[in-house]
Amino acid sequence: MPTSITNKELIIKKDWCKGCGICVEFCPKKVLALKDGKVEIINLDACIKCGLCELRCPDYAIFLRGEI
Amino acid sequence: MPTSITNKELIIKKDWCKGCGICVEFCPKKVLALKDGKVEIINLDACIKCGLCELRCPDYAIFLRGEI
Amino acid sequence: MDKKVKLMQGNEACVEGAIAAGMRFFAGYPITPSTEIAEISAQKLPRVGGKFIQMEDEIASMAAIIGASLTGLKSMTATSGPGFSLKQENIGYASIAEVPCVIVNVQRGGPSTGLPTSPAQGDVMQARWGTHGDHPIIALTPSSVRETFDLTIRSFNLSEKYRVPVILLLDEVIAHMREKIEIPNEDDIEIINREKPENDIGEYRPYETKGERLVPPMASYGEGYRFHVTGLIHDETGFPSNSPIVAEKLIKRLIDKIEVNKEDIISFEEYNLDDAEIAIVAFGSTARSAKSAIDMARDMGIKAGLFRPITIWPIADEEIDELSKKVKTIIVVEMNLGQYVYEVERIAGKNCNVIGFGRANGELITPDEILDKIKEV
Amino acid sequence: MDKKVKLMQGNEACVEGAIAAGMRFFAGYPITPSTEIAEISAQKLPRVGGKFIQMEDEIASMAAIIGASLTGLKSMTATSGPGFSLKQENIGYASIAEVPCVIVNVQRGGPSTGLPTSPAQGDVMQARWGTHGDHPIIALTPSSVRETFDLTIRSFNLSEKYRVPVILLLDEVIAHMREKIEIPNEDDIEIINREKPENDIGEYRPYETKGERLVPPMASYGEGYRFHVTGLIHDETGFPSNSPIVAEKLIKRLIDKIEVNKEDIISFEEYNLDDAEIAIVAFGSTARSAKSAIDMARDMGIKAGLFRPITIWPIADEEIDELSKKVKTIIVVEMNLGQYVYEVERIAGKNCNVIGFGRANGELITPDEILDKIKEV
Amino acid sequence: MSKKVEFRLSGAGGQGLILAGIILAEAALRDNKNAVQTQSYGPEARGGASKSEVIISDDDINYPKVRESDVLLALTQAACDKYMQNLKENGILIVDENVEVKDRDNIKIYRYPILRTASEIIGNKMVSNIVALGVIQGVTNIVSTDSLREAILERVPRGTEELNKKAFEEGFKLANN
Amino acid sequence: MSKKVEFRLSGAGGQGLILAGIILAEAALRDNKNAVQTQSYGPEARGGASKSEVIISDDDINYPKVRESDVLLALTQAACDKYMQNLKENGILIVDENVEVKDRDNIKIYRYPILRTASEIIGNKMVSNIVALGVIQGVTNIVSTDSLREAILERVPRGTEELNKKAFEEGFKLANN
Amino acid sequence: MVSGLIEKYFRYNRLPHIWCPGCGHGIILRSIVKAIDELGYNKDEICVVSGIGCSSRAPGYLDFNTLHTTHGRALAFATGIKMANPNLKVIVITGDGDCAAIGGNHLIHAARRNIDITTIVFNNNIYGMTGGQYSPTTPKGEKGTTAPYGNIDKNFDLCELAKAAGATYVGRATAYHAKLITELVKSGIQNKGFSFIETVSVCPTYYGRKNKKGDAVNMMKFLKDNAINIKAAKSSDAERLNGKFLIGEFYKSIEPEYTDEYNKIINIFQKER
Amino acid sequence: MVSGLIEKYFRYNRLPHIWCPGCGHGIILRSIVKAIDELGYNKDEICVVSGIGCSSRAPGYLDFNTLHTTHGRALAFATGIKMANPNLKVIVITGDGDCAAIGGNHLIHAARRNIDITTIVFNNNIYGMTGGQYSPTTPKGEKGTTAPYGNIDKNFDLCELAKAAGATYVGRATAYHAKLITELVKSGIQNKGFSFIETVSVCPTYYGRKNKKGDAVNMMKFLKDNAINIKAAKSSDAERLNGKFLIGEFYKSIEPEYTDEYNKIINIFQKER
Ligand SMILES: Cc1ncc(C[n+]2csc(CCOP(=O)(O)OP(=O)(O)O)c2C)c(N)n1
Ligand SMILES: Cc1ncc(C[n+]2csc(CCOP(=O)(O)OP(=O)(O)O)c2C)c(N)n1
Ligand code: SF4
Ligand code: SF4
Ligand code: SF4
Ligand code: SF4
Ligand code: SF4
Ligand code: SF4
Ligand SMILES: [Mg+2]
Ligand SMILES: [Mg+2]
Repeated sequence: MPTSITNKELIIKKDWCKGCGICVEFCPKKVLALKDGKVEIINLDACIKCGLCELRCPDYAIFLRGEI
Repeated sequence: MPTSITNKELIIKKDWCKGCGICVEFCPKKVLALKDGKVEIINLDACIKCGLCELRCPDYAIFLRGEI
Repeated sequence: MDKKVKLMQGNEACVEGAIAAGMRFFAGYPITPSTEIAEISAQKLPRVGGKFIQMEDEIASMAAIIGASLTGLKSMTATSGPGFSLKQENIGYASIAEVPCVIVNVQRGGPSTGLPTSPAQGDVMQARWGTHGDHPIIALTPSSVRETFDLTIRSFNLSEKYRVPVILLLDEVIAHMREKIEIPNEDDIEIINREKPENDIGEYRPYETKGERLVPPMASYGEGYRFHVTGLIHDETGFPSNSPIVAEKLIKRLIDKIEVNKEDIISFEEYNLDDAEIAIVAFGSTARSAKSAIDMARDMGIKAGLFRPITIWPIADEEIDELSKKVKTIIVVEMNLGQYVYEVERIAGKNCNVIGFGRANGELITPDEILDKIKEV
Repeated sequence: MDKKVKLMQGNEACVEGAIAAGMRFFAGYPITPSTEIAEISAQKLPRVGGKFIQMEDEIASMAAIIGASLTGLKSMTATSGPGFSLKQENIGYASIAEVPCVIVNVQRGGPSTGLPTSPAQGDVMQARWGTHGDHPIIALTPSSVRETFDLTIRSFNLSEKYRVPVILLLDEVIAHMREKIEIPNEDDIEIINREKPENDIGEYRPYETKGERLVPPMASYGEGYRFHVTGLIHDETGFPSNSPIVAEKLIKRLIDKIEVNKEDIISFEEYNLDDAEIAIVAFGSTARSAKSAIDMARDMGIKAGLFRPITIWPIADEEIDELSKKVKTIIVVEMNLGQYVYEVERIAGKNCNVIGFGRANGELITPDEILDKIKEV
Repeated sequence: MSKKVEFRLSGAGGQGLILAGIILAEAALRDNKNAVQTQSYGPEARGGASKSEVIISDDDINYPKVRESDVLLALTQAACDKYMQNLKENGILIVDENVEVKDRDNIKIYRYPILRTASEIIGNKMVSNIVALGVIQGVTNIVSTDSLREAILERVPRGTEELNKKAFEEGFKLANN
Repeated sequence: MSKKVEFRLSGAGGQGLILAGIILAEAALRDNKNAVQTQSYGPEARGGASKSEVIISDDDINYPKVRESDVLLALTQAACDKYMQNLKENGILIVDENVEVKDRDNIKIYRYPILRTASEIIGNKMVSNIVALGVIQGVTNIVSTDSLREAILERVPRGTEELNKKAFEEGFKLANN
Repeated sequence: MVSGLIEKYFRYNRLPHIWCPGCGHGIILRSIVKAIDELGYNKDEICVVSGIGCSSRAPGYLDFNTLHTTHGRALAFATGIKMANPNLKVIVITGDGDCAAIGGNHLIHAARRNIDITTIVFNNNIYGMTGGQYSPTTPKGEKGTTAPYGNIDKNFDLCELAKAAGATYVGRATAYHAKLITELVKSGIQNKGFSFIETVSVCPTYYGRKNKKGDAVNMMKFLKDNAINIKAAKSSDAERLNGKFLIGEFYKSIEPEYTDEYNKIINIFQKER
Repeated sequence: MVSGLIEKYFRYNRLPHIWCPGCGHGIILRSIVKAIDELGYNKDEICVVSGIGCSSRAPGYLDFNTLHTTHGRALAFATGIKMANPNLKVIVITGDGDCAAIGGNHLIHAARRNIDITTIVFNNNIYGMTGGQYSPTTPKGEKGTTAPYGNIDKNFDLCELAKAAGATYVGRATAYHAKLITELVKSGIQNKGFSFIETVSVCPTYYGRKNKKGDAVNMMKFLKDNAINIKAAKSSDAERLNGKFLIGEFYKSIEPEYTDEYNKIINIFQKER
C-alpha cells in the first residue's frame, strides 16, 4: 500500500546514536551519512521507508514512526 | 595349536570370588557351578580353556595359567 | 502409640519440617550423607503439589532454588561438604539479591572428599565465610531429630522474614540417627511468609525499604511486577549502580538486617548453667555428648553446664559475654580442630579462660573424653 | 634508568615473580580485575618453555594446576571473588593431597558479582575458611608492586616447601596500579623446590614423613614412582583408609606442618611502632593509606604506628599479642565491614582496646579517614 | 535389666540388620520408651552397613552411639570377632550357630541356628533378621512381644507379612525352647 | 612546584589517556623520581577508562590515588565538569579548546587546540594523548623533556615513532608559544 | 521520542545501553523483542534470564520479568523459574563464554531435559566483557588477549552440540540477518521444549580489533557475505559453499517437555486426593 | 596366586576390590588393562585419572601413576597432567554421573580441544556410590531413589555428545563384550587426540534392584542380547534393530592434537633463542 509508505516518518534520536555507520552502509538508497560521529539524513526524498536502518541500528537511534 | 590348550591350567582364587555366577552362566561347556556362594569346578574335563570365565569375572577370581 | 509419634531419621525430619514450612521446590544433587533429603523430597513433594528436580550439579541446584524462590516457591537444597563448597558462589548471589532459600549442609569428614560417611563439624566457619565479599548469613544447627524438624521450619521462617539464605548445619550423626519424634499439629506450627508488596505495579521498587524495616517486600516473577534482579551492586530499583554511596548503603543494610534483629534470630539452650563454674559450648551431636558428660561431672560434684548455640550464626555474642563473666572456664567442644572456639575466645577471652577441644577423625566425641577435659581444668 | 627499573602493574609483577620462581604452568579463566595475570602469562610462558591454558571455568583451572603440579611443574592460577568461590572445592583437594600450587585472588567488590572493577578486601576470611573441613592454608598479601613480585616468589617457595596451596591475596588497587619496581638479579632470588624422594622406587610411600619433618618428599607422575593420590583420608601409602587413627594423624599433620613452622611462614612489617600508643593493623593497599595517616598523625604529635601483616594466614598471633601489651588501642583498617578485626580482637582483646574500621563501597579508604579514626581514639 | 539397654546387631551387609534395629526401636516406642537407632556405613553410602545399634531407655538418650553394648547379636564370625571385645561385663552375646565364640569371661552366650531357620524352616534367607529379632526378644524380653510383632508388621514389605510373622515366631521359639 | 605533584588526565574512553599517564610516570622514573599511575574502569573491564592518575614524587608514595590534583587535563566538557571541583587551590587546569571552563577562583587555566592539533596538524586524532603530553610538559615542566621524549618512543607502537614525536613537539610548542 | 517497539518493551529510560558503538548485541536484542511482539504475549508472562557478560546485560533493558544471574548459570536459574511457574515463557540470553565455556554443562543438561526454555546465544566469538580473551567459539588461529600467538583451541559448533545434547529446536542467524533472528525466536518460543538459537554477533571493540576485521560495518558485511541459508545451501554447489557458514532453521522435533512430564506425576496424586 | 595380567598391572594387594558381587566395573577394568598390555606400554608412562564414584575407585587398584580427584573433575585434572607431560598416556576412568552429570562441561571441552586423553565411562545408568539415584543416562521411565515415580529426564547419548563436542575417536562396548572394550581402548589410546569410549556396565545392587532387572547374570544377558555391533547393524533389517542399541567403533578422524599445537608455539621461541 503506497499510503503506508508515505505515512511513515524517518526519525533519528541523535543522543542515542553512537555513530557506528551500520545504518548508513546498509541503507539501500543512500539516504544517510555520518557527520561528527552521528547519523544524519542527507537525502530524505530517496528514502523508501524500508526500515532496514531501524532493523540494524544497534542503538535504536533511527526508526520509522507511524508503522501500520 | 592343541598343545597350548592343554598347557593351560584353570585356576580359582576362592577368597576373591564373590559368587556372582557370571562365569558359570557364560562358560560354554558348563564346567563351573556355584556352591555356598563361591565358584567351583564341576567338570574340568569339559573345559576347553577358552578363557571366557577369566574374561568376564569381575573379581579376577578365575583364570587360566600358562597362557602363551 | 500416638500416630504422630514416630521413629524418624534426622534427614527425614528435615524434609517433613520443610514441607510443613511450605517448601514446594527442592533442587539437589546427591551426596552422602545428605542424600536421603533429596530422596525423600523426590517422593513427597509431588504429593503436595510441589516439585523436585535433580540437577546436573550443586551449582545448578543452588541456582535453581534461587530461580524458583524468585518465582514464588519456598525452596531448599541439601548437600554436604564438597557440594557446599560448590554452592558458595550462588549463596553469595542469594545474599545480595535477597532471595529467601534454605541450604542444608550435612557435615561429613573433610577436607575434600575426606571421610564421606563419617560425621564432622568442620564447615562451621565456612558457613559464615564461604562465599566472597561481605555478606549476611544465618545458620542454625540442631541436636536432635525433633529439633531438626523444628529448625528446618525456623530456617524457612527466618529466610522468608529477612530475605536471606539460611543454612541448616546438620552433622552426619543427627542426619542418620533415628529417634523418637512427635510431629506437632499443623495449627501449632508458626509459618512466616515473605512480605508481599502493596504498591501499585508501576511504583514497585524491589529493593526499597520503608521506615525502620530493613527488609524490602518481595514480588514474584509473573505477578505483574516486572522487576529486575542482579548480583551486581544495585540501587533501590534493582538496577546496577557504581556509586559508592549506593554500594555502601546496600551492603550496610544487608549486614544490618541481621545485626539489628539478632535478638529475634539468635536462639540457644542453657543446661545446668545457673551455678556452673565450667561451661561447655557445644552444638549439634557434640552437644549430646556434652550433656552426658555434664551429668557425669555433676555426679562427681563438678559444677559444669552447657551453653548450646542453636543459632550458630550470627553468634550469641551478648549471651556468651554474659556467660564468660559468670564462669571460670569455657570449653568449646566441636568435631573439628578448632573453629567456633575462635569466636568464643574473641568474645569471652577477656573475661575467662577459653579452651578448645576438638577432634576430626570421623568419630563422634564421647562423653568420657569431654569429662576428662572437664576434669583436667 | 637502570634496565631493571621499570614502571609495572601489580598484575604484571605477579607474573614476573611467578616466572622467576619457576612457574611453568598457568591455567585460568578470565575475570576482572585479575585478567592481566592470565593474559601476560599467556604471552610469557611459552617463551620460557612453559604452558598456558585457558580452561572452561575456574573449577577446571584449579584442577588443571593440581594435575600439572603432580606432574612436576610449578603451577599457578589467578582469579577474583566469584572464581575464588568456585575454586574452593579443589583448593581443599590440594590441601589434603598436599599439592603445591599458587592461587592468586585479586579482590574486588563483593558479594556475588558486586562491583567487578572496584577494589575490596572482602575475601580475607574466605581465604582462610572457604573450603569445607579443617585444612591448612597460607595466604600472603602485598602492599606494593615490588612486594607483589617478591611475594609471588615467596608463595611458590612456601608452597613447595610445605606442600600446601598458597593464596596470594591482592586487591584491585595493587593489581592495577603501576609503580616503580626494580627487578632483582636472578642470583639474588631465593628459590625453593619441593623435596624429591630419595627412596628406591619400590619403597616410596608418598605420604610418609621422616623424623621431625612434617612434609613428605614428593615424586612426580612419570618419574617411575607409580604412586596414588586421592582426596579421601589416606594413610602413608596414599591409599584411602577409614581408620580414625589414620584420619587423626593425617589431619593433625596437615595442620601442624603450618602451625609448627609459623615462625618461618609469618612475615610482617612494623612502622613507627616503637613508641606507639595507637597501632593500626592494615594490609594490602589499605596499609598504604594507613602509612600516610600515621605520618600525618605523627606530625600532629599522635603516637601512631602500623603493624602490617604480610603473611595474613596464619595470623601473626604472637606478634599481635606482644603488640597489644604495648599499645592502648589497635585499629584494624580493612576494605570490608569487619573480618580480620575478629581475629585481632581474639588475640589482642584481653590486653588492649581493639576497634575495627572498614568500608565496602568500592573505594580505597583514604588517609584522612584513618586519621579521623585515630583522632577519635 | 537396667533402665538403659544398648544393643549392637552385627553381621554382613544385606542381612537386614538396620531394619531389625529400626523395628526394635519402634517396638520400644510403642512401649512408650525412648529409643535411638544408629548405624555405620562403608565407603560413601554404597554397600550395606554391617552394624546397627539401638539404645532403649526410659529416660532421654543423649550420646546416641553404643560404646559397650549390653547385648551383641553377631550373625557372622567376622562380626563376632570384631565386636565381642566391646560387650559389657555380664553382657549377652547372641550368635548364629556357625559362629565360634572365643573365650571370654563373664558373658552369657546364646547360640542358635538363626540363618538356617530362615533359609530352611521359613525358606527365605532374607528373613534372618526377623528370626534374629525373635531370638533377641526371647532372650532379653526387652520390649513387649506384641509391640514387637506390630512393629514388624508395620515395617516389612506388603505381601511378606505372613512370612515375617512366621520368622519372628520361629526365632522366638528358638530362644524359648 | 612542591615535591609531590598529582595529575589527573581525563577525557573520553579511547583517547589514550591511560597510556599518556603511563608515559608520564615512566618519564619520571627516568629522572630517578618515584611515580604511581592508577586509573578507573567502567563496568567489568570493558570500555576504556576515562580517567588516568599519576603521582610524581621524590619520596615514597603511599596512598596511590589522587584526591585533589595539582594538574587536571580535561579533553572533554564532561570530564572537565566532573573533575574540576577536585582541582587544588592554585592548581593547573589544561583543557582542549572545545571545553568551556566554568568559573572557579584560584586556578590557572590553559586552553589549547589539543584535539585539533592532533587531527589537523598531525593528521591523526589517535595521537591527541601525546599532543596533550607535550602541552602538559610545556606548562608544568614536571619531568625532563628528554626523559619524556624517550619514554614516549619506548611505549608507542613500532612504526608510529615519528608521528608521535611530532605530536609531542607540536603539543610542547602550543604551550611554549 | 523512541520507536513504538522500544517504547513498549524496553526500559527505555535505561537507554542508551552500555554496548560499544556498532556492537551487534543491540541488533539482536531488538530482533528478539520483535519476535515477542509478533507473538503477542503479555509482558508479564515473559521472563528473561541471563548470566554475566556484555550480552548478559540485555535483560536489564527489557520491561519483562528479568534476572541477571552469575556467570554461566542462567540456564540453571531459568530451570528453577520454569519449574516453579510453567506458564512463564522463559527466555535465556547468554554469550558464547557464558553459555559454552563456564555454562556448557547447564546448556547440555537443559537441552537434554527438553525443558521449555528458549536460549539465545549472542555469539561474538570472544569474551567481550572482560576484554577480548578467546572463547570456545573463537575460530582456530584467531587471536585473543589470552591467545597472543593465535588460538589453538578448536571451536564448538554450538548448534551441533545443542542438538546432540537433546534440544528440540535449533537454528542460527546473524546480527546482519535480523529478520531471520525474529523468525527463529518466534518458532523457538512456540516450540514446547528446549530451543537453541545461535545468533552470530559482532564485537568490533575486541574481536574485530584483535583480528583486524575492520570496523562494525566491515564485520556486518562479512556476515552478509559469508552466511548461507540452509535452504539455499541445499541447492548450491560445493564451491559456492566453500568457507561459508550456514544459517537458518537446522532442527525441529516434537518430544515430551519436562515440566509437562512433571505435572503428570503431580496429577497422579491430585487425583488420589 | 593371581593371573599374570593382574599380577603385572594391578596393585593386587589391594584386591579384592570394593565393588559388589557381579558389578560390571571389574570386567571393564580388566579389559582396559588388557589393552594396555597388548599395546606394550611401560607402566611408568601410563597415568590413570578418575573422579568420584564406584567406577572412579578403579585407579587405586592399578599399578600406574594414578589419581583419584574430585567428583566430575577428572578430565580437568588430566588436562593439567597431559599439558605438563605430553609423553604420558593419560587415561580417564569415570562414571556416567561423574562424566556426564557434574563433569559434563569438562567432557565437552576436553573433546573440543582434542587433547590426547582417552576417556572411558563406566556407564551403569545410575549413581552407584551414593546409592541409586538416577543419572543423565538413566533411561526415561526407569526408577532411581530420586525418581520414585519413574525418571522423566531424557537420557544422553554420550557418544553423540562426545562426537558433537569434538572427540576424534568414539566407540561403545559393554561389560559383556569385554574383548570389544579391549579393541576400542587400544584404538582410543593410539588415536592422537581425544578418544571417548562408553562401556555399558551393570550395577545389580542399585540399578538392577530398583528396576527389577534381575541379578548380575540377567543383566549381562541383557547386554548380550540387546547390543548390536554397528557393522552388523548396517546389514540388518530395521526389525532386528528395533529396541536394540549399537556398539562398536562409531567415529574416527585425524585432527591436530592440543599439546602438539601448544608445542609448536613453544618451538617458535625456542628457535628464536
Ligand atoms: C565465575 C566468574 N568467572 C568469570 C567472570 C568474568 N567474566 C565476566 S563476563 C565473562 C565472559 C563473557 O563472555 P561472553 O559470555 O561471550 O559475553 P560477551 O561479553 O562476549 O557478550 C567473564 C569471563 C565472572 N563474572 N564470574
Ligand atoms: C561435589 C560432589 N558432589 C556429589 C558427590 C557425591 N557423589 C559421589 S559419587 C557420585 C555419583 C557417582 O555416580 P557415577 O559417576 O555414575 O559412578 P558409579 O558409582 O555409578 O560408578 C556422587 C553424586 C561428591 N562426592 N562430590
Ligand atoms: S528506511 Fe530504508 S531507505 Fe529509508 S533511510 Fe532507512 S534504510 Fe534507508
Ligand atoms: S546504526 Fe544507529 S547508532 Fe549506528 S550510526 Fe546509524 S543511527 Fe547511529
Ligand atoms: S576356560 Fe572356558 S570352558 Fe573352561 S571353565 Fe572357563 S569358560 Fe568354561
Ligand atoms: S565370575 Fe568370578 S566372582 Fe563371579 S562367580 Fe565366577 S569366579 Fe566368582
Ligand atoms: S566489548 Fe564487544 S561485545 Fe562488549 S559491548 Fe563492546 S562490542 Fe559489544
Ligand atoms: S553399587 Fe553398583 S556400581 Fe557400585 S560397586 Fe555395587 S554394583 Fe557396582
Ligand atoms: Mg562473547
Ligand atoms: Mg554410574
